[in-house]
Amino acid sequence: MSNAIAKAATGARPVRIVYFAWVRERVGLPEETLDIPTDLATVADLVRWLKARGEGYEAAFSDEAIVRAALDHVHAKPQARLGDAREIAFFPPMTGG
Amino acid sequence: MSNAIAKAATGARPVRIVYFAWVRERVGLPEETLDIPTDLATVADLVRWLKARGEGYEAAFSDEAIVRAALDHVHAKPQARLGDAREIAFFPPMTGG
Amino acid sequence: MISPLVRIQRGDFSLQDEIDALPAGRADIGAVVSFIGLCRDEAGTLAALELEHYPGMAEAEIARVAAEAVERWPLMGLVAIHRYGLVRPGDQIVLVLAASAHRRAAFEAADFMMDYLKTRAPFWKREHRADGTLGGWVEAKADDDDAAKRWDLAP
Amino acid sequence: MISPLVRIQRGDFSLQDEIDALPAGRADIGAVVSFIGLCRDEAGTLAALELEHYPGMAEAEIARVAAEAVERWPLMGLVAIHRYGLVRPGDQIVLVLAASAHRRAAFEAADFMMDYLKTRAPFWKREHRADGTLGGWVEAKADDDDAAKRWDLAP
Repeated sequence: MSNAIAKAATGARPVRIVYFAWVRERVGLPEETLDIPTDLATVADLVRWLKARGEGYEAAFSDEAIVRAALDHVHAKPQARLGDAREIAFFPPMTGG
Repeated sequence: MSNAIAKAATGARPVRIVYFAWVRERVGLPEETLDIPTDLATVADLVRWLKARGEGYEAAFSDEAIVRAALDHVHAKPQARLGDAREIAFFPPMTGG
Repeated sequence: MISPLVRIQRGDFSLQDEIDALPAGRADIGAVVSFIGLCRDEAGTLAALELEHYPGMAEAEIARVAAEAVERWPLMGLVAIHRYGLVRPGDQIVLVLAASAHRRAAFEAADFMMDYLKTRAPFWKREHRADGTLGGWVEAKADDDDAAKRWDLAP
Repeated sequence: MISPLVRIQRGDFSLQDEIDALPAGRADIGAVVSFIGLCRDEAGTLAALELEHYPGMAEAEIARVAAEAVERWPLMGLVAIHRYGLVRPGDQIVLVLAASAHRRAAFEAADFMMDYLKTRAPFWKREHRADGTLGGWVEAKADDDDAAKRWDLAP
């Protein structure tokens, strides 16, 4: 696929990352657009990459099993593939209703 | 007990009997006060006694297992004792709600 | 424990009025579940349902079912209203409202109330047909008895 | 199949308005079950709850849950409204309304909607205390996850 070739060539792609509730507070911002390496395959890979970015991320994802993720507004498990997701969200377990 | 002695002496006591829905239609009246023999012990005994009173009663109680009873506003099974009940009701299975 | 509100009436009722009448200023109510039963006409042949009831026993029996619900679940409000007389397709027939701190108790109490209303409250429905004839008495459903039996198990 | 109505809004809602908006003139609705979730303050220390949400995903996720409910039960009406922003003790937070021919479907659909709203809709509650301080984020309850798991079984 030409798309895959283009990505492999650049090695990174821009993704909008949004944070909510105490994940947002710990990261220190509600959203950011980051160029993420195209070799990050899964949500868990992205979390590991984010944790290396600094203390706030480290604190937000200190218990990886607790933080939830969504790819383009759809819940995603840690092993879910990032695919072409353009908006990736991280947040605590939900407490609505 | 003096009450029991009094009943045994008279051999009958007045009871208000009320009928609803198709039981009422088959009996042909909504209520009546009858002197029932004091030796009728249970609801089933009373039903048998009523069935001997005529065709309407016979039709109303043709399937005894279907008709429900209440003693003084409380559901009662066929084997329930009539006791001192003053109002005895007979009706089809309920279809409210 | 709260006192349930039970009403047997010919006229219509308003769910909103009953919700508004729940104890105001109590901030411990977290969940309100309501059930409204309506007169249906699937076939388009029904003019009205006539609801016959047993005055006195209807109130007493629903009050007994409500007392049982208050015993089983931690309720902060419980309302049961049942109409009698003639109701047209689309009309309201029965209302149950249960309020509690949490949703599970409110859902279960309302569900329980309806199952027992169906099988124990002395009401009988008869059809009046659109062509002017008197239809038959609505038959009780075995489903309803089965539904009520669910609650005999300890919760 | 019906289209569920899903709304995410800052302002309050009215159960009566939503019931009145159900398809009128359809005489096949026999049962309407509603759930209202309210802001509780058991301890008397809460000034308000702040409801943060994920715009876009909140609507999408509730719509997915509603679509699943419409798939599972024969519904004639399904409404889900969830508020965000600041709500005070006693205020309404969430409404679910399910209409069907029979009560079992309406009860189960409303119950299912609430279990999934609780565990899947992207909303987070934080406490504002009566003494003016900011309280913590409300923690998710294992109870809620367990409740949602009930529905994985075929009905």
